[in-house]
Amino acid sequence: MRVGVVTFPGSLDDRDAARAVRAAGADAVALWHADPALHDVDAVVLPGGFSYGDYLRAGAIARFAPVMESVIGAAHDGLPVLGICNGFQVLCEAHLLPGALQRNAARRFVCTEQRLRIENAATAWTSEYTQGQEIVIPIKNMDGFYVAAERTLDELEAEGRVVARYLDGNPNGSYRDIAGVCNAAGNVVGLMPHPEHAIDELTGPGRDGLGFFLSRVGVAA
Amino acid sequence: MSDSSLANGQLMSDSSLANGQLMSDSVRAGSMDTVERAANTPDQLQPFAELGMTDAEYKRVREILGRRPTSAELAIYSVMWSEHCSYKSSRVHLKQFGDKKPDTDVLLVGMGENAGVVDVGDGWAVTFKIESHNHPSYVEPYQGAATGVGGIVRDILTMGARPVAVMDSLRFGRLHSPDTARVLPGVVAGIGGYGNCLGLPNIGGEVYFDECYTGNPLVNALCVGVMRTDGIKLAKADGPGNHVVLFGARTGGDGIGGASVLASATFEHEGEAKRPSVQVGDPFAEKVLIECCLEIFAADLVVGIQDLGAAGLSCATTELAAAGTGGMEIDLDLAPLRDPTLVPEEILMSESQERMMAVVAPDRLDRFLAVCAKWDVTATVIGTVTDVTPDQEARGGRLRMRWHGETIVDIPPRTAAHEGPVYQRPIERPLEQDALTEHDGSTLPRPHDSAGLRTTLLQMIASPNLADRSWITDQYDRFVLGNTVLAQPEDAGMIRLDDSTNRGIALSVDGNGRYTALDPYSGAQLALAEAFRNVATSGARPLAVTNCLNFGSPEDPAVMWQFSEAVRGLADGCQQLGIPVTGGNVSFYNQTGSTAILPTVVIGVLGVIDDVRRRTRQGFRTDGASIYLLGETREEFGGSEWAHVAHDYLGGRPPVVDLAREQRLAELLIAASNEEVLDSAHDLAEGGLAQSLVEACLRTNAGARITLPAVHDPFIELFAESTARAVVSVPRIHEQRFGELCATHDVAFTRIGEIDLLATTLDFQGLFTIALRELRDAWSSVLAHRFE
Amino acid sequence: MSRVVVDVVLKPEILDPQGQAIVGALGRLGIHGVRDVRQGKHFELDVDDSLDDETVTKLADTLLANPVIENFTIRRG
Amino acid sequence: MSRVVVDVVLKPEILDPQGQAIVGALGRLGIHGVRDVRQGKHFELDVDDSLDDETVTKLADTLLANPVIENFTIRRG
Ligand SMILES: Nc1ncnc2c1ncn2[C@@H]1O[C@H](COP(=O)(O)OP(=O)(O)O)[C@@H](O)[C@H]1O
Ligand SMILES: [Mg+2]
Repeated sequence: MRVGVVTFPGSLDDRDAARAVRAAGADAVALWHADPALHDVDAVVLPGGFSYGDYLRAGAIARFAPVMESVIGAAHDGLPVLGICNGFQVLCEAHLLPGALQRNAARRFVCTEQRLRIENAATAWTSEYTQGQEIVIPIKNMDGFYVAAERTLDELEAEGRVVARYLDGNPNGSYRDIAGVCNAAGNVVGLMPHPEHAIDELTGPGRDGLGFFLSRVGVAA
Repeated sequence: MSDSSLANGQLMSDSSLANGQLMSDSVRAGSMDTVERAANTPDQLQPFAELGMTDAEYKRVREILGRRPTSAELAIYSVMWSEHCSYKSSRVHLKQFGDKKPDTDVLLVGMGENAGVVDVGDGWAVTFKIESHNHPSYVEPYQGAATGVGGIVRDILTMGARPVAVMDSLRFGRLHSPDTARVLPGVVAGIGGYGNCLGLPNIGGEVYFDECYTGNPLVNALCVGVMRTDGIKLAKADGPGNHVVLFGARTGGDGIGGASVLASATFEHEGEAKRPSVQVGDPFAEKVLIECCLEIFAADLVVGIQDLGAAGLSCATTELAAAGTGGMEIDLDLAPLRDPTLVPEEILMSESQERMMAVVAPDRLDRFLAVCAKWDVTATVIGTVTDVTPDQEARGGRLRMRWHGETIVDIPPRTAAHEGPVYQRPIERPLEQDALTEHDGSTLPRPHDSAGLRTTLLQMIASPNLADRSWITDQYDRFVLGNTVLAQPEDAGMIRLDDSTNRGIALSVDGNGRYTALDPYSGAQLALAEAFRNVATSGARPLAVTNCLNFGSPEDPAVMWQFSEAVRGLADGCQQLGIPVTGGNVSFYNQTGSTAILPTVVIGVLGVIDDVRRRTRQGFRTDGASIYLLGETREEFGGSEWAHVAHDYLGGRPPVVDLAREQRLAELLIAASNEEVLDSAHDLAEGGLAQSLVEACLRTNAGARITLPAVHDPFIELFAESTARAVVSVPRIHEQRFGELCATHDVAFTRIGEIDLLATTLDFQGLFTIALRELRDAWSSVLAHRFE
Repeated sequence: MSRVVVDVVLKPEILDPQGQAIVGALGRLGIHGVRDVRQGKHFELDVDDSLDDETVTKLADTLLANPVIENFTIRRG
Repeated sequence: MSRVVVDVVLKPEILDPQGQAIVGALGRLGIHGVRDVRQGKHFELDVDDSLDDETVTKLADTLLANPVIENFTIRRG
């Protein structure tokens, strides 16, 4: 199992995402923003960070990177893609996922350990979890306020495309406490919190995040 | 939106453009001050005083050059000989750090380079440094603090290291003053905005509130970086024929207040050109600059490298040349500009952020430029390293700069970089000092019954200096890079260096301006002792020290007395503890009118731990574990938080420093971590035992039953600030071994209670009980209420 | 060379916490009479005269604004 | 009720990383002919007709813009 991790200029959690991929037993393959080649990966992670500084809108410029053309095409063909934080923002900007991520309601960066409920354990990235499972993983973002038109939100709910929801307080104001969503096929998942920072007791709140990466490895096995 | 409003807006934005229109190049070039012209016009008046130079300093420049300086040369000398760059008032004192340097083989690079480098074992080297950005953070809190982080990160990068974490030490006026409401949120957002965007975890710091910082906040930022011991880079321009490359952001007119004096004096400005008073940071540019530099280092493509900080190009060129062959030629026309109207003086003094200068051998240049291109970093060869004759060597080397084909700078760079003025400023212990220390506040009313103690405890934990910091620290990313083992609110921050060996480092920054005001000598040692203790509490062995000395005006003999005493105290303390000072920063002129801030010595201590998995954490975790107080408590309330909170009083003597005890306590904490006999450990500092117990409970939401020692009355036991103390919890099975360790290390230990994970209270038996929820409500909402 | 100004505002149905925060602060400042504030972005572009409207619109629509949540207006000077 | 628009832009001499990032992206988007971009803020205020210019200016100067680094323009609609 080869999982690509994209580095844009300004990506920050790319090394950590690669470490999590390896911790799950897969090979991490570095993908470079300017190189459209996907190097035969079986899945792609768009990591956290501030691509291009995120000055305009988070993810707005990264969306146009050469590698994204390939990612977008492959995602439409079913390639599993996980966007974490900035990656989620990029996926929304690229219209692979509905809605958008805005400045946090409190207008401050927020970094905390966040409780979540997995609302859909059937996506390409959540199959290791059980439906309704509660997990704690870090969240850290400036623009994590998930917004979409009411109609879109209703659709997402009806189709079970809300992948994870915040519990014990909403850290960024997201509509309907949404922490993550997926596309209709379930292969593209965007998640605001950072599962790659919860893969051991030493450097994170625990191992609750590993499931996202194991979900891919499980499929291959 | 209506059309009429559009037209209006159009008009106005156009006029604001006109604002920025500057005078044309040709006007300026026509009156360019060349070396030739300077030689022919010895009597031309120069605005050296406006640039902060004294008559004597100006005269010395003329002697060195054997003529008057050109205005570009004057620009260089004025910034290089400024207090900030030359340390002219502090140098004679700072020398002690070298003179009293303890015997140690951990120092790979000592003071004087951009940052000191410490050997932490397994082939790893660590570099760390703290630096102030106080005044800019007052003028524009967000950008001031942000560029403070940016600057210190570049210092660390320059050593060849990958920056791996930042910390911030902050001081503001009273929590409820309007000034604090303006400054604090911006400073915190700026530190977070820049550090988060660089992907550097923030692993600790401190925040204090005191009247004296109103109008003069302190923003001290620390960065730590890691490299292999063979990867250290130095700021020197060696190898005649090598290229001098400027890379990173373009040069704009940032931070050149001084230069405009020069420009207008020399060039008969029509209107004062608009130059920014505030530097704006671009963390994205710095992030790519970091990655670009690390790739350059990995491929071994530079001979020497220097960041551009204060004094920008003036500093980078003179220092690189001074440390190298001594010879350099620069063509200033080649420097990429953001603002094409800049004149040479301005280019030389510009403090534009996110720039670096490298010395690159000709056969590596293409690869160097290719790496820069990969990261979209602008890189330009602007000069060459040259050879010097023995004669030039004797005079301090030869740095020449050209502009529009004319020579505008021809100076011996060492005279600017290394041979600045040195002052022995007058020192005088102020008379008021006696009055300040005389009354220790022992007559201040104290709570004398249980209800009073309970109320005092709640009041203390909800006071600005002791309340929960998470409203601030939650704005900082502590997880990024995936190696943060400990971060706020733990006693020290801890970073794993290597996933395969689990070797790591720990850091703490501490300082207490009140203690230092009461006694600068021991105040500095108290700061050192606290940082040292915090590092040891985490289980790491303290290795080295960095410091940031924030004081009033060096021209005030009373301030100079505080300064000299503090430096002496710190140097003596480091000698006794056996940990060398590797570098630091002095910030003078922190005052509003003639009132100086409390002398604020901020100390950073770096420690090493061979296996981060055995780190000791702050919170109570194991049910039934015994809680011990280590060390001895005395009736010490001089400069205490209690006197401040309850009576707004400052007076008396600070707690007694006993570095031998600190050392024994540290050895005990390290040994106990090594043998993994501790459940938790938390040092005692401001607020005393009460504060540490509350924090240890709230960290993990664990209850505890405490029986206070009966040596003193409960008030003293709870709130005294005696040093060399810590609270630890020890699982029952390890108690015997723990006792042996205490005996071996000769540290007093008193069992004061046990953890009760099911209890929802902190119970001081026979005195009072407080629900954890009540503690949390009091402690955790203070900053959030103020700033939301 | 000419000036193009693009203003980007959130669609009315999208919550604007920044605008709300300003409304909240007004009371504290003692300023009354402001009913609502919406915060958007303002771009000033210096463009070659030859840059056509279509390109400017594409630029605004794909890069400067996110049409999922934002509207924009263009003014040429 | 009337509409007041306040545009806040960085002073021309102040570095604008946001605008620079956009300029950098344009090439990749295949859009040429944009020389420079400056990014600012755009506020739309709904105010009582009675709100005078002085108050609006105070509001812009203290709350909407940071006069240390920004200029602003006010338009009443
Ligand atoms: N400005 C800050 N930035 C980051 N961490 C901070 C800051 N201020 C305080 N902290 C963290 O909050 C905790 C409590 O601070 P403090 O009471 O000063 O600790 P101590 O007394 O142990 O030095 C520590 O972990 C410290 O590192
Ligand atoms: Mg402290």
